[in-house]
Amino acid sequence: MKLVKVYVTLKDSVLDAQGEAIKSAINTMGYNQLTGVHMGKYFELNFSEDYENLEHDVDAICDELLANPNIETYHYEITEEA
Amino acid sequence: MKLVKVYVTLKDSVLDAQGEAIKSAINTMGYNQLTGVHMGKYFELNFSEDYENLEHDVDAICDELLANPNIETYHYEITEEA
Amino acid sequence: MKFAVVNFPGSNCDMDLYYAIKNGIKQEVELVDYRALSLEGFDGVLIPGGFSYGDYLRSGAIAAHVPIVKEIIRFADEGKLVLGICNGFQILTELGLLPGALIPNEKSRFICENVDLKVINNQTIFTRDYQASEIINIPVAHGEGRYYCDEATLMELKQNDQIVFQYQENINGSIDQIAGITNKQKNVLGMMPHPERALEKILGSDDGLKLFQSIINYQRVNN
Amino acid sequence: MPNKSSRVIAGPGEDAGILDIGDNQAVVFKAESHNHPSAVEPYQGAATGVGGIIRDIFSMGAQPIALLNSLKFGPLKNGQTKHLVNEVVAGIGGYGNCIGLPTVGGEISFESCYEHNPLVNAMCVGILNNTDFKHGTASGDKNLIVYVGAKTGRDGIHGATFASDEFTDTNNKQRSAVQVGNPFIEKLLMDACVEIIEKHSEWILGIQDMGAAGLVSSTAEMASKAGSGLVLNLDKVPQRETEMTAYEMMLSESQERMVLCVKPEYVENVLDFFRNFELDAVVIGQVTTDNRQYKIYHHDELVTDIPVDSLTEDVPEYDRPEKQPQRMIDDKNYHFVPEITSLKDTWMKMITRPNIASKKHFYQTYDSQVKANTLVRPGGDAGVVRIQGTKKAIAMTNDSNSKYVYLNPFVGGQITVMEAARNIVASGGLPIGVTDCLNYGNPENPEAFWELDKSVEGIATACEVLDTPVISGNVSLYNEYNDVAIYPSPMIGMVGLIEDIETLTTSAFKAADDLIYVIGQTADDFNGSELQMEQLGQLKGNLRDLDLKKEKLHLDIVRQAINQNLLASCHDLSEGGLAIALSKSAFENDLGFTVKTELSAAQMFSETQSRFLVSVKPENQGSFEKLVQEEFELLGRVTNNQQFTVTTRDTTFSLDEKLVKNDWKEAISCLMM
Ligand SMILES: Nc1ncnc2c1ncn2[C@@H]1O[C@H](COP(=O)(O)OP(=O)(O)O)[C@@H](O)[C@H]1O
Repeated sequence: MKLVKVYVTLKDSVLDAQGEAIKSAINTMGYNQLTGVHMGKYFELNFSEDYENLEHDVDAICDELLANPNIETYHYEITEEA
Repeated sequence: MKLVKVYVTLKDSVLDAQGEAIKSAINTMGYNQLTGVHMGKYFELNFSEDYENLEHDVDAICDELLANPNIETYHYEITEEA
Repeated sequence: MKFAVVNFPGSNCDMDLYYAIKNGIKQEVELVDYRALSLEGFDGVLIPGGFSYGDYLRSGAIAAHVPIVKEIIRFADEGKLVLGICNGFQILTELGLLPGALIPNEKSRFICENVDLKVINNQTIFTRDYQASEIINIPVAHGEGRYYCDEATLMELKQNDQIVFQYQENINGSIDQIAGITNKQKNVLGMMPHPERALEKILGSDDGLKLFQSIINYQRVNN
Repeated sequence: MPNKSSRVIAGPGEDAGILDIGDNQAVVFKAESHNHPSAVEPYQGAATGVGGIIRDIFSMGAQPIALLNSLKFGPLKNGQTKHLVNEVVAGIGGYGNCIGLPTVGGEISFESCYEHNPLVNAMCVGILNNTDFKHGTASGDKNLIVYVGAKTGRDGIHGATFASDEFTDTNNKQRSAVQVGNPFIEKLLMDACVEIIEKHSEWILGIQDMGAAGLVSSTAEMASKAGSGLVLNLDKVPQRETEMTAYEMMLSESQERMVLCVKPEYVENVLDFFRNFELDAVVIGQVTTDNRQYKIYHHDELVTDIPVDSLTEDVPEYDRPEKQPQRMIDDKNYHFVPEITSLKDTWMKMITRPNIASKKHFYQTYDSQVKANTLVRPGGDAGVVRIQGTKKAIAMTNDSNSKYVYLNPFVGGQITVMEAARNIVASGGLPIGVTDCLNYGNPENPEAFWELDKSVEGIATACEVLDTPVISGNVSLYNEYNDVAIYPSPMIGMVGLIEDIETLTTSAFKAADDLIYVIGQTADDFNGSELQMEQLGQLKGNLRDLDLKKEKLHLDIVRQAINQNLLASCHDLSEGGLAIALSKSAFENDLGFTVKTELSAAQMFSETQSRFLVSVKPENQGSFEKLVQEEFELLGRVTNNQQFTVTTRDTTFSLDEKLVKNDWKEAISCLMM
């Protein structure tokens, strides 16, 4: 069994409205060393087994569904399920 | 400069409706080895410098803001900024 | 009575609630800025619907960190009346003044509809003018309205009669069809449906009127 | 197009048009297309379309009160289209719900020609309480230019030219220019702008949205209107990204930004005012009057120095060749003859056609009630929003039927306007003005240009008859994919005034025994109909000329009947004709009807224009029939047995209301699964 951890983040040039709002909230709470916040999505995908095309499939799933290629990029790690 | 990566996920007891929906979408796309999807949030926090209480502060920020303890758990990694 | 409607950046039902008090039940009402430090002189605090801070991160999460909230907590702790509607309910759970959490609707879609609610507890200061088990029609408009709490909390809610409204049809996947709850002391009510949008027949329903009337009638009897 | 009436305070050329509605109030509205951005990035494209049209309204000093939208997609057959639809609808809802404006009406339709070229048109309506306010100009030496709102990033560089680029397989990968909306910031910006204009209009000389082509367009336009020059310092512009070039900053289409022209003595007040809303507000330049030059400094260097007017007035004008489409010549005398073997089966099929089935699956994701002023929500003919503190209400609608325009651009253009008018009138409103989105293919193609030309002429003649000036609008060309154009698709946004909300009327039957009438004659009008699409699977033939006099007469009759309180319900007849109108009127209150007519089974689906379906309380029969004279047919009665019982010239049948309604309600949800 495989666990794939996918991280989807906004491209650098794209406005991160949520990150900005969170950053100013954290600064208001008094944590002034914080200089930036980026918010993204995190997915855990469980696969029943390893197979040859796993990586290829994960790419396809990310491209087509989990990430919006217009505004987001992604990366992932394939791990053994605990 | 420090980069803190925070992962927030739903507690197991909370039904992850979005994860379920994504799972069935992926299965519909034909990837049948996929057995589960969990959706969470991913944050990158930039700090201007390392300081003694950094870890303590990150805990506080997660507890008070980034995660809702009623439904979510979190973990994080503190890394050197690239 | 004199009410405060607390205005957070991104609240958008603040004026609806303001007019509900001013024209609907003809009481004194003031908008209070989220940066204000005092709720002195008010008899009740109303937290309106909307998208405070864009609902970014989680609905109500960022609003729970602005200056006025300390005062709202004090106000609630003193047993005074606090009502949170929609985003207001979300803020109250984020503040811990009400148990549980409001998470994305089961179908992950925003839903705007007039729905039937059942009045489960008509013994609160907010619901005295309703009949027990009365079915009322009130609009909902939310994307994150699925009420969630753990089993132990649900037991407690039931034992203490804290469940005030239930959906007749479970539109968003809420646990136990919960649409509105109070705290243990019953002075804080949070609900997803919008009674302030149901004060006139011409808008589709006036079933929300009794909620506001309950509050002033209670005050009248108890003063 | 006609742009004058006694109500017009501002017409085309401004961010939005303004119409007087009495009591020192005015209604302000405009529609805009966001077709290409939505094709490329559906959620953000649709969302920023809504954001942009809202800014056009509040930059006029008006308080936005409602939103509408008109959407066209390919058939709901493949996952790609469904995804597109879901994302566009989510983007519209996401922005409108968050900013807190009710979406009260609109339309969604599906035809093959939109598969790669979806149309996303959005409209915003606002109320102006300060009718004296002068907007959009930058005048007076030393007056200051103030930037307010979101920071500038590299969003949408080249967006304005990109928007009108023809789509082909090869450049559909062009994906760098995506703008992302932030409705939260826009909410703050909207509240601040409305308040500053209502309470402190003496502080400011002009205010303008930074729309397409960004800072350059907006500031140059303001200076040009005032006949002045301008000096800007780009180093002062709030920036989200580092190392932006002057060029990028000037052309950035970052959303949620405004420019103001402010009197120097009030500049601190203005900056403080916006900062109190937690918005960035900075002085970025000033007005000059010594010469009419547009000068920009960046890193202490003069990077631009050109005449202001060279940026705004030198719009190239084209005189293009045009030619009547060949299909119109070929099919001139073709008449589609439907075949109905079972009226009952056809009825059930028609009710589930995506263009006819309930759109609630989509519009229930829009908050239609926020602000607690919505009297008629989506699902009726026009959306209706009351004006607080008065007896008045505004009725509004978005309409287009591109199938008709495709078959006959001139008549189709007229029909589009009249269909909008019927929706307004059926709600109890008087049509007072129009905005449009003109969505077409490549105008360099002579046939496409002919379609554009003739349909605009049709729109103009219809507006003339109604005395509804076209006070704003927008054009979207090059809607083609691999050289296949969309149908010519003008969208009409119409606004009507309801003087007294007591006269508000809705399309739903109210009570059993009420009499059902159709106003207007029914003929064999099947070309361009939904029945033709159902049975023939394609559009073909010509349209009959529209009798504008008759149309106007029927509109006037219905208005009078409503004003005399004679109608229990009123619904315009559109796609699917009488059968569909009867069904929809019955659904809301779960009533039935018994109807007997000399029409043929097929004519139940004829789409003859200028017709209304009304119901009348029995005691009003005499007064009603006297008023309408011979322009009606009595069809039957409303019943409470939840049966649709219909006898035509050639057939009779009965259907269970619950069954029909269920299919109508569920059809779209089923297709979207
Ligand atoms: N995209 C939309 N946004 C808001 N309301 C919509 C939308 N699409 C349809 N509606 C609502 O549904 C109603 C019915 O639409 P439609 O099925 O086209 O019927 P009709 O031909 O009777 O206008 C519209 O008048 C409008 O109120």
